[in-house]
Amino acid sequence: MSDRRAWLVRRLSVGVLQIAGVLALVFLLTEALPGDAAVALAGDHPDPERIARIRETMNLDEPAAERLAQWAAGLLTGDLGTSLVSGRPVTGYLTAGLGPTLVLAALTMALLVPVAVGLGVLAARREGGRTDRLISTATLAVYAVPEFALGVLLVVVFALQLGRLPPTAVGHGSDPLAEPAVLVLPVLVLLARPVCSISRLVRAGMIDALAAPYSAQARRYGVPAGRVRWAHALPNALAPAAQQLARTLDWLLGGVIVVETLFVIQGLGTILMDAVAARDIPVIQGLAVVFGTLTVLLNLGADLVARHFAPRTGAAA
Amino acid sequence: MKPRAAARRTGRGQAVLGAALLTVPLLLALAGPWLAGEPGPRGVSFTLGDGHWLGTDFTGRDVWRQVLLGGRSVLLTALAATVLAYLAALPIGLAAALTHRTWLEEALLRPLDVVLAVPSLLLLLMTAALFTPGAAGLALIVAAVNVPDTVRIVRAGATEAAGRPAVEAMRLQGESWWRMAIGYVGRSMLRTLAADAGVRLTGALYLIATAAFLGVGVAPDAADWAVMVDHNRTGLFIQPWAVVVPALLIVALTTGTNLLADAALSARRGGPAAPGRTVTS
Amino acid sequence: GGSGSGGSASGGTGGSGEGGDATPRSGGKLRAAFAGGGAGETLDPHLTNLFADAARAKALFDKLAEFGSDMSAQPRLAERWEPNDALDRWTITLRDALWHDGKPVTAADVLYSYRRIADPGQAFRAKAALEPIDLQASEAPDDRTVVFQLKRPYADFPNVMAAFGAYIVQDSAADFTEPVGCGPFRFVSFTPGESLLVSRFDDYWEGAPHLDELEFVIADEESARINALLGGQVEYAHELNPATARAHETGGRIQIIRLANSAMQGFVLKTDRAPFDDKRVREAFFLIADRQELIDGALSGAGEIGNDLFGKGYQYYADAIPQREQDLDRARALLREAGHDPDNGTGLTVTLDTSPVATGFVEAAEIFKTQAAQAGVTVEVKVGNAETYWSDTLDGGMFSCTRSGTMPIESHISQRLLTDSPTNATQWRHADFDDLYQQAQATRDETERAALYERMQRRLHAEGGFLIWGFADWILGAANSVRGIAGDAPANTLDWARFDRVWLAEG
Amino acid sequence: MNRETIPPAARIDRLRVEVAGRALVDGVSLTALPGRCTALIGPSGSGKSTTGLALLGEYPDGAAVSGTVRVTGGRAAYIPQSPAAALNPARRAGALLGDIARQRHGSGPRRRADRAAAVRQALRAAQLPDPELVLRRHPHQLSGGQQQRAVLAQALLSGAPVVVADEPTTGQDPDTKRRVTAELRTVLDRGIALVLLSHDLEVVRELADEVVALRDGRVAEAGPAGRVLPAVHSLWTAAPLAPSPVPAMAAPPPVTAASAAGGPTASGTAASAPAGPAGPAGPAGPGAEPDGDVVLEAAGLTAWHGGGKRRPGRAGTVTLREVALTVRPGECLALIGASGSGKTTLARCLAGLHRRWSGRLLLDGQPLPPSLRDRTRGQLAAVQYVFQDARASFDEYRPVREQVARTAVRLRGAAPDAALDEAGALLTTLGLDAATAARTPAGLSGGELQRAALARALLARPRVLLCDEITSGLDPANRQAIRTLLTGLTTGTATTPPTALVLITHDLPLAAGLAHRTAVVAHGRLALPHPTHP
Ligand SMILES: Nc1ncnc2c1ncn2[C@@H]1O[C@H](COP(=O)(O)OP(=O)(O)OP(=O)(O)O)[C@@H](O)[C@H]1O
Ligand SMILES: Nc1ncnc2c1ncn2[C@@H]1O[C@H](COP(=O)(O)OP(=O)(O)OP(=O)(O)O)[C@@H](O)[C@H]1O
Ligand SMILES: [Mg+2]
Ligand SMILES: [Mg+2]
Repeated sequence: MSDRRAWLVRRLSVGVLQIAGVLALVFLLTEALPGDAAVALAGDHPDPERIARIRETMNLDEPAAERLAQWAAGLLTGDLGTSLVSGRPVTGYLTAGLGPTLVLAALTMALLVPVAVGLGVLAARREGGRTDRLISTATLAVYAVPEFALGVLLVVVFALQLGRLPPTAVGHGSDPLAEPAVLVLPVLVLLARPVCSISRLVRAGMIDALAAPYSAQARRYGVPAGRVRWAHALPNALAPAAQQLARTLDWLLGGVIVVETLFVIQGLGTILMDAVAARDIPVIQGLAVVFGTLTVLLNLGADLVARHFAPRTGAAA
Repeated sequence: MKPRAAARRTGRGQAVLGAALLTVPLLLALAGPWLAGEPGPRGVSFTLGDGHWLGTDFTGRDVWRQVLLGGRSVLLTALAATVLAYLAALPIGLAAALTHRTWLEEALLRPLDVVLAVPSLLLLLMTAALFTPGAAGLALIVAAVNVPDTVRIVRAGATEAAGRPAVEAMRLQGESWWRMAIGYVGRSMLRTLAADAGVRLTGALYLIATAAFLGVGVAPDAADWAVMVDHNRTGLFIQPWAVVVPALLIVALTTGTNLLADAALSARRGGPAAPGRTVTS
Repeated sequence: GGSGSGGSASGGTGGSGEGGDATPRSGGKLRAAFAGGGAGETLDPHLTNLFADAARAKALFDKLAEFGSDMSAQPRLAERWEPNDALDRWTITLRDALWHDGKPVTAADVLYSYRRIADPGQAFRAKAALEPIDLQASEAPDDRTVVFQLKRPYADFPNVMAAFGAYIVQDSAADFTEPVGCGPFRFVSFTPGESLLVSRFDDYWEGAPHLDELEFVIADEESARINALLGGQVEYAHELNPATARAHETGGRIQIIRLANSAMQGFVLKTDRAPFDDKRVREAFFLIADRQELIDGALSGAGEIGNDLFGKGYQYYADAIPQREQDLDRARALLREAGHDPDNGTGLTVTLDTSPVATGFVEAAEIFKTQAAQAGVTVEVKVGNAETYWSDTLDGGMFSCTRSGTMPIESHISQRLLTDSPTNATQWRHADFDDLYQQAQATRDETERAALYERMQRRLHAEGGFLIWGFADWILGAANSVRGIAGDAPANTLDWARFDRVWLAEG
Repeated sequence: MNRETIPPAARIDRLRVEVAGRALVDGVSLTALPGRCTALIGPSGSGKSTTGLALLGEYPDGAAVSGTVRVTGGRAAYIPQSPAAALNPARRAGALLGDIARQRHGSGPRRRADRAAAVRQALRAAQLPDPELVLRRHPHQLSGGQQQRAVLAQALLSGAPVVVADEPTTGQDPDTKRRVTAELRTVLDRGIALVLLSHDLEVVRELADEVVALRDGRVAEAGPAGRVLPAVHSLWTAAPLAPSPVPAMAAPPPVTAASAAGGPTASGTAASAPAGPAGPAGPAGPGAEPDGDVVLEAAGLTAWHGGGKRRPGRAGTVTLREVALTVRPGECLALIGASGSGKTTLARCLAGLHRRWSGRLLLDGQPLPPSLRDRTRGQLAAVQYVFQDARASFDEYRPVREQVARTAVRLRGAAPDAALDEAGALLTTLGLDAATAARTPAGLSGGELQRAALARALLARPRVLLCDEITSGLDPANRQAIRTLLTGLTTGTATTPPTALVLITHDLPLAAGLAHRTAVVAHGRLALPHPTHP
């Protein structure tokens, strides 16, 4: 539909503005953070003279606006600048962190969608029934357990007691695929919370959709219960879950700091944390470019799903 | 008739389970501060025994006393944050779903998307650096962090209902925006909202704990279940109670709330009456 | 005399686990987990900042001297040193050592390294320590001799050579992506923030290490390090929590090694501003602290109490000064004298800055708060930003948590307690105290110097700005097969992280 | 006939469905025989749908049921009264058809062609001549009549031994209705038992073998069609069953003159497409033409679905082309035309409910904002639309009376209590007692909701009332009552000025009885014949 194409074009062009907005916001935030790279580098030896000298070597004595302008000019030519701390190019940081992050995100998503939707649909099948109560209670309980506690629990049971899985990805942190077993526990921890939030949303939507007359009509015609659920009710229940899914993917791609540190995986989250701690503005800005782009695209995707499953929106008064 | 009754019975089961789960943390949170009494002498951190029947925490305080003290702030701040997030997100999301003006929709949603793209850690650090908010301020911040997400969910859930003929009919009646948006569109996605709010409550709890650790809002030594879980984690292996008890209370609290909400919703089942099915014999 | 000789300090004393019984076995690979600096890490030894940096630098490089377990300088690449009578010109004789590429270590390398560190265009951490050296006037009469000309007499000059980060690199080396060092291990590969692999350097001047290979892996989270150790992914884990140590000490799965006396823990009282410009208030605060409770609560018992003096057990430590005990009555009396009486509404309220920047800080602050309350003092705990905490509390605030790694008492004084010290957090500026220090540095006789140090420390104990309540253990974990880990070397001293002395037992 | 020998396909015996102490049906029995049609007739709200649903084993929420329902051979196919609700809004209209075909023709990929052929066949049988169009569209992209036939296609495809058809011919133009009836005839010929729930005595007469006439949930009359129908017919047409339908706001009809038609359409091509339905195209309305100024005038009205906002573009489907029309106070303009020809679209454009159209719209000579969002309260009140699908236009969570009353509160500034009273009174006039109106829409029958929807629009005291198939679900008596009411509206009273009426209907007698002018909508064009003076 040209309608949709116009919509897409508009959203994408707004998206460019949004990324610019993200960059400006992130720059303001990091500038507003107390201290700068020099102070952070000086650490527990805050000799003012040395800090001043570091500031000079990093060009931090130039006005912030000027630095941003320089950086933005570089960005237009595809140059993301160099790290204040190590002097290495920012692109190197991003590509290094993106690998493990993508692996984790892809694996998690591959499991998350079927598991979360499956549980949600299963729970909605008989609202208030035993399965529903079991799934609801279990997912809610798991959701309320903090990530680190779950991680520690899984490590203790599967790695340290049973000895089945490696407890961390130490030494494989930047290339976890070299030893896929190290990914099992991190992915499990990553799955725990999104499975709950998404399956709850799917369940909520499914209960309403299964109670709707169109589901009743499908049942009347002897369409198998499974098909009624998956093909007839589910499409009506997906829009909020798709939003949540986009958020989850956003979160996964933005780096999942707890899991990365717990299992020693060098993803974008670790890079961001380190960069923030070191006030390494070029690296933070480089990450902001990545996050901004991802978020814009993911939101677009989720909104496409919402539009797709609520086709009447375009027509109603 | 029969299946309805059965559904109602199981719904009641859910309610009972939810209420049971909720009672303990609720009682502790409400009555705890009165039962806590004066602090005793400090012990060695992460030890058991010596008059501390749940052991000591990371600074050698009695865990039981901390548990008694730590429910109220959890309940109030997290609940307030969730409610606030919804108070802001619901009108925005519904307005975006109900409007026809592209510019309005974009103006409402796109800036929020920008906020979404900024890692929340950065946002939190930032607020930690710029403000020294109290509990109320913290609730505001946590709510603010949750608004963009919630808006998107609300809008996604509302889009379909906003296009129904029933809404058209209300417009034709000159019906007020609030009645249309909250009274009808919001009402028809109640279940989705409840599901989202339920998990958001838990998220808010831990966000508050993280914030406390970064020095925002709750004092780092304050008794707060979520803060306890976060701070006592180093002692998980020698003194698990300092983590396990508050964590279980949080689990009970959030699970109970959600189950009760589920039960309440299934009791007054919304939507067009789906004909109950009986077996044709 | 200030001349040191021989490498007697080398070799683990305490030893690890059941170590000591067997003769060292050669071979094997040891993986050691440290907290690291993320993707920004480099192998430039002059940029050494974290423990991981120091351990890696130590494996690849050497300094002229290194601190022994009592913080006295021990000769390393410098075989000998000899001052002139005025103590302002030191002649260093280099050891016969080789770089990993086979070239000998020369005086030119030493001068290059120090000049690189002192480069005004750079900001290397050891620069401040090298400040006493007049590098223009220093020279290399021959390949094995360096003569350092100092700007003023400096009896404890060897401390400078042992300074943190004062490593010797090859002449004109500037790129450290594949560093050539002269340490016990040679570079193999490096992924910043993840791992450094090094292998045995057979021609190491002190004898080849036992291990074939050594890998430093980075795991920032303490639980990740202990889990990796328990799971057999690493054989050595640096920096464990006291709670973790207690959990595994008796289990027998791993060995727990406590490096006592590794980190000073205390509070900074700014002596130049109210209320701490009144020494009665300072003393009252010293008396408020229940040190054992602080150790138990903030350090989970892993440490020993302090006596408001830095460097317990180090060379020149004034252990004749009696241990201070909590005395709330006296504290209250002193406060009343100073005009702070809670009973008439003039109770004292102070803000205590703390931050999650170091373990135990937030806890210590909170514990002190309750202790102070017993003496009628209201302490408001303010949690600050971790990244800027040190710089914020250097001049700002009045009362803050502090800690310090190991360094000689001399360095502690020169860096923190002199009028022109770069990091004088207590704002302790007294000309007579400065004089005492200068006098000590001009004193050649060691006992005389010790007496001067004791005078300084008595003064600090009585009215200084450091409330030093304890010294924390540094806790290591190692697999049971690892032998040769020194058990009595505080962090950052010579025998700490000496992987050339470590070997893997069979089984 | 040999009804003793054939085993019944479905049978209801002394069914009683009671909700909250009120019996919706009480003691209803019926038998459906293979190849025979059993018709359930009765006034709106008499319990037809309740009985029909019982055959599917479905009852209202919280109903207490006694009696027996037996359906041999498994399931019954069901054509619901409100087809829109039975179509999945998120799926294309073909979604369920595919699944039903799968039941019958197997699910393997090799049977795909079979299934597709069966689906097309069913759609054609349901008088949807362009199956591809329907399959690719979402339900909201179909007109009311098309939706109805899409649901009919489901039943035709299922091959169930029993078909329960609840008003299968509502919303169809006479021509289509005839063909649908014929199709149902062939269904019967295939030996399928048909339970027909209908107001349309024509269809009933055509198909029914047995007739069960319900009244207030009880069987009023039952037996062979030949015996029951004549009696019922006379009863229905003679005396209205509902209470005297004189709305509080409308006075008895003094007839005014009908006006001349609005100017010819701009393009002039309108007249070239009078492919309207068979039957009387626009007999003159009763009485003389109304005079006075034009209240509502539309010109050059082109409407499309999808596509651009200002222009249909390539992607848009144009449904109305260059339509021009005028209405004057007291005038009744009937719009007739084949199902899917664009009648609803036209009315929605006028009401400000349709988004994509271009052209000119004037109210009292003043431009009227195209979207109702931009209209003032006065403008909203002036032009009111009664939805074709009454059920979908109600908020399912609030009592009907409350919803109806809101019109008076919002558009006329009435006090809430007064508005409730007014709504109650009007609803009573329309045959909905207080107890009925106090229920949520789920507790009302199709015809009851249709009347409530009319009441909702009437409370605005509109100057132009757009009625979209408002009698399709009503029995003759109720239809008559509404007719009287509408006539009263067009004439006005001392206090209320005459209302202009745009009546969209397939009920040609109704159009003939009410309209001053009748226009035919065909392929998106409006053929506006000159009024014929009696
Ligand atoms: N959103 C849409 N997209 C494309 N086509 C549409 C859409 N909505 C309606 N149509 C088509 O526009 C035409 C006119 O529809 P409309 O509802 O106005 O018909 P109608 O005359 O009211 O028919 P009926 O008598 O069946 O109610 C139909 O052919 C329908 O299929
Ligand atoms: N859930 C319910 N609770 C109470 N009354 C109900 C409920 N559902 C339907 N009714 C009432 O039962 C009566 C019969 O409804 P039903 O839908 O069977 O009528 P119908 O004969 O199909 O009428 P129509 O021709 O208008 O469709 C109506 O008066 C209606 O108001
Ligand atoms: Mg009906
Ligand atoms: Mg229509």
